[in-house]
Amino acid sequence: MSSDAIDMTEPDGRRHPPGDLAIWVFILAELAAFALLFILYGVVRAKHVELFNEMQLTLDRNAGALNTVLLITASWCVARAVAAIRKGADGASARWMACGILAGVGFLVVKGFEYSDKFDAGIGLDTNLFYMFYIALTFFHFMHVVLGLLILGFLLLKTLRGGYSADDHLGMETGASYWHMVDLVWIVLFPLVYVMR
Amino acid sequence: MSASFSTSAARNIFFGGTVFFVLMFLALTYDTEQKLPQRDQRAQLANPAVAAGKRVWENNNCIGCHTLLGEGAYFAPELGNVYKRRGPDFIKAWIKSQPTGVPGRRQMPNFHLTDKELDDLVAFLKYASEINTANWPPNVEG
Amino acid sequence: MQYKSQMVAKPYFIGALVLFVAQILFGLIMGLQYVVGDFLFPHIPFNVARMVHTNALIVWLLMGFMGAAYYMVPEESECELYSPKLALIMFWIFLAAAGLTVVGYLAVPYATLAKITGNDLLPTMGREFLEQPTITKIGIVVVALAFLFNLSMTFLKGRKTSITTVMLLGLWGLAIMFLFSFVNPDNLVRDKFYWWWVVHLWVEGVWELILGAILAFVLIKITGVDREVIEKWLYVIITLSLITGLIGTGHHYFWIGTPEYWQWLGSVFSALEPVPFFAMTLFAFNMVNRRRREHPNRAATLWALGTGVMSFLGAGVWGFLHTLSPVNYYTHGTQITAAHGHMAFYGAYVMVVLTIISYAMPLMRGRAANSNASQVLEMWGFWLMTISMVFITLFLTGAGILQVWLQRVSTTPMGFMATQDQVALFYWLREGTGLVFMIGLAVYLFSFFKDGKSAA
Amino acid sequence: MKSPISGLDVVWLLLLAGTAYTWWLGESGHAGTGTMMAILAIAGVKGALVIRDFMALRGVKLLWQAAVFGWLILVLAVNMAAYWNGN
Repeated sequence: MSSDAIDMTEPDGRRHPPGDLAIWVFILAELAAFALLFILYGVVRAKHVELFNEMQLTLDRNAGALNTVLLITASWCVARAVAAIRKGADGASARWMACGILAGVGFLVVKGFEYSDKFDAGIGLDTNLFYMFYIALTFFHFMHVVLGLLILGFLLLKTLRGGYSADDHLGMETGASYWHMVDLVWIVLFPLVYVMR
Repeated sequence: MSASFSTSAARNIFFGGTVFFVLMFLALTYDTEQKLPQRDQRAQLANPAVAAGKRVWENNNCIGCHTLLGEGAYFAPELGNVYKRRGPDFIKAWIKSQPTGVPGRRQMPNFHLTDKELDDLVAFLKYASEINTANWPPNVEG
Repeated sequence: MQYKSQMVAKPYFIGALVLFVAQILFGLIMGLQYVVGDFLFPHIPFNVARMVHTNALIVWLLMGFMGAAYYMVPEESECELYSPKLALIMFWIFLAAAGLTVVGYLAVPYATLAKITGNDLLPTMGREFLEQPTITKIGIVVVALAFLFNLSMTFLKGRKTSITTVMLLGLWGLAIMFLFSFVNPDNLVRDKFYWWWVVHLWVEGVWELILGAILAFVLIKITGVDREVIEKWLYVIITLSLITGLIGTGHHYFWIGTPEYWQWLGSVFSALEPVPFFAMTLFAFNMVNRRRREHPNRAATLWALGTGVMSFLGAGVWGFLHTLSPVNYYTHGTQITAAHGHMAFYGAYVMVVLTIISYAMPLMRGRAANSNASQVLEMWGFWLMTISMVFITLFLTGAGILQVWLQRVSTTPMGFMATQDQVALFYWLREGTGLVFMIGLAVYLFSFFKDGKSAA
Repeated sequence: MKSPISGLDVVWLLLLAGTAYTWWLGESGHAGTGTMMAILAIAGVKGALVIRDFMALRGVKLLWQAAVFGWLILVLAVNMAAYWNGN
C-alpha cells in the first residue's frame, strides 16, 4: 500500500484526527465503556473458565465470523467513500457508502437471527455470567451499529444531494470515524467472546 | 481547541448520544420489569395487609431514621431484614414500648399504632425481608 | 445587568439563602442527636429534623436554579422575560408552600400531616426526599410548569444560545423526572426502582445540565473567553454526564431486588461517572487561565473554580469510592453514603448556586462587584465552609469505614447501635466541623451587608 | 483514482485473512495458551490496521494515537494476563 498511502495520511499541517474533534471525545468515552466491559469479561472469565468455555460452545461461531467479515467490509467501503470524496468523486463516494450501509444492515440481519435463536431458547441477561457478558457486550455493540448506520444513511443522503466535496467533507469524516470505532470494538469482541478458549 | 471542533457537531453528538443512552436505559428497564416477578415476592401483595403495612411505614416516615434495603437515614437500624433478625413479636413489642427514655440515648417516638396497624406493618416487613436482594446485607445485623 | 426583568432573580436568591440557613441549623440539630440521642426529643425527633434538612436543601437549590434561570435567560436571549409578574407570583407561592410544609413537619406528627393532606387518596409521602405532602408535590409541579412556561416563551422569542438550550433542557428534565414522585407502587422493588428515576436522574442526570449551563454562563462573563469555546466544552461535559449517568443509575440497583446484571452494568458505567466531573474541573481552570480580562469579582471566580474541584472530589472521587458492587456490598447504607452525599451536594450544587449568586447579586444591586472588604469576607466564607465540608466528609468516611468493619466485615458482627457507640468520636468531630461550617455561612451572609458600595 | 487497487484494499484483504485464520482456529478446536496468544495477536494486528488506516490515525497527534492504540493494547493485555491467571 505504497502509492495510495498518501490518501490516508493527513495532508500536511493537519495534526488532528479526521473529522470533528467532538466525535473523538465521544469515541474515547465509548471506548472507555467498552474497555471496562472487556476487562471485566477477562477477569470474570478467569474465575469461571469452565463455565465460559462450555457456554462459548453454544454460540454460533460462523455467524460471528460472517459478521466480522461484514463489518470489516463495511468499514473498508466507508474508508473508500471518504477517500473518494477527498478526490471530489462524489458519485463513487456515494456508491461506496451505499455498499458500506448494505454490509452494516447485513450485520444486523445476521445478528438478529442469532439473537432470535438465543431468545427463543430463553436466554437472557440473567441466564449466567457468560450470557450476561455476551448480551451486554453484543447488544450494546448492536445498538452502536444501529446508530452508526443512521449516521451513514445521513452521510449518504447528504452526499447524494452534493453536500460534500473535495474541499468540504469534514462531516463525512466525522461520521466515518464513529463507524470505524464500531468496527474496532467488534474486532476485539469477536475473538474474545466467540473464539478464545 | 482546533477549528475542526464545531459547536454544532458537539451539540448533535450530545443529542444523539443522549437519545441512544436513554433508549439503552429503557431497554434495560423493560428487561428488568420482565425479570422482577422472579425476585420481588409480588405474590405476597395479594395479602392486603402488605400494602396496608407499607402505608403505615410511609405515613410514619420510618425512612427518616431507618434504612430499608439500605436506603434511607443512617440513624437507626436497617429494617429490610428486621423480620429475620428479631421476629414478629419482638417488632410489635418494641414499637409499643417506645420511647425508652434512657437519658442520652437515641429515642424513637411512640406512634400509637393500633393492633391492626402493627400486624400490617409486620406483614410488610416480612414481605420486604423475603425480597431477593442478592444476599445483601452481608450479615443479619444489617 | 442588561435587562430589567432579570431583577426577579433577586427574591429567589434571597429565599434560597434563608432556606440554606434553616438547612444548616437543622443539620446541626441532627448532628448532635447522633451523639446526644435525646436532644430536643420529643419536640423535634430525628426524622423531622432530617426532613427539614434535606427538603430545605432541595427547595433552596431549586430556588437557586430558578433564580439563575431568571437571571440568565433574558440576558442570553437578549430580551425581557416573558412575564416578570408571573415569576414573582410563583416565587411567593413557592416560598409559602415550602414554609407551610416545614411548619407542617414541625407542628404535627407526620402521620397527622399525612392524614390532613389526604395522603390516602394518592399516597406519595414517606419516601426519602419525597416526604412532602401530595398537595405540596402538586404545588411544586404547578410552580415548575409556570416557571418553564415563562422561560420557554422568553427563549422562543429571543436569541437561542447553547447555554439557554442546555439550561432549559435541564429544567424541563427536572420537572418531567419529578413526575415519577407520584409513582408509588405497593411493590417495594418497583417503588424503589422508579424512586431513583427522580433522585438519581436528577442529581446525576438533568441537574448536571443545569450545573454545566450555570458554570458556563458565569465563566463566559468573568473570563471573557469566546462563547464558542465555552459552549463546546459545555456540550462535551454534559454528553459525558448523560452517557455515564443514565445507565450509571444501575449503581442503585444492586441490592433492592432488581436483577443481578445491574451489579455489572451499574459498576461499569458509574465507574466512568467521575470523567465528566474531571472534565468540568479542567474546564473551569482552563477557562480561568485563558481569561481575557480581570473581572473585579474575584469571589465569583473563586466559587466557580471551587465548584470544579469540589464537585470532582465529592461526586467523582467519593462516588467512585463505593460505586463498584463488591465494595458497595459492604458500604451500602452506611456513613460512607452520607459522606459522599454531603460533599457531592455541596461541591456540585450548593457551590454552583453560590457561584451564580456571587456573580449576579452585586450586579442586581447596581455594581460590577462588591468592595474589596466585602469580597474578602465572602472568600473567608468560601474557605470556612469548603474546608469544613472536607472535614465533615473525612470524619463521616472515618465513621463509615469503622462502621463497615465492625458491623459488616467482622466475623463476629456487632449490632447497629453497638457499632454507633463505637464511632461516636467521629460524630463529635463532625458536629464540631459543622459548627465551623455554620460560622462560615454566617461570615458569608455578613459579606452581603459589608459596605459593598465602595466598589471598584 | 489512478490505480484501481488502493492501500485500503490491501488492508481489507489483510483483515479478511486475519478473520479467516481466527475462525479456523476456533473451528478446528484449537485451545490453550499458544492459540490464545495467536488469537489476541491477530486481533491486535487487525485492530491496529483499522486504527491506522481506516480511522486514519497514522500521522496525527501522538496523544490521539496513544489513546486509541493504548486502548487496544490495554484491553488485549489485560485479557492475556487474565487468561494466564485463569487457565
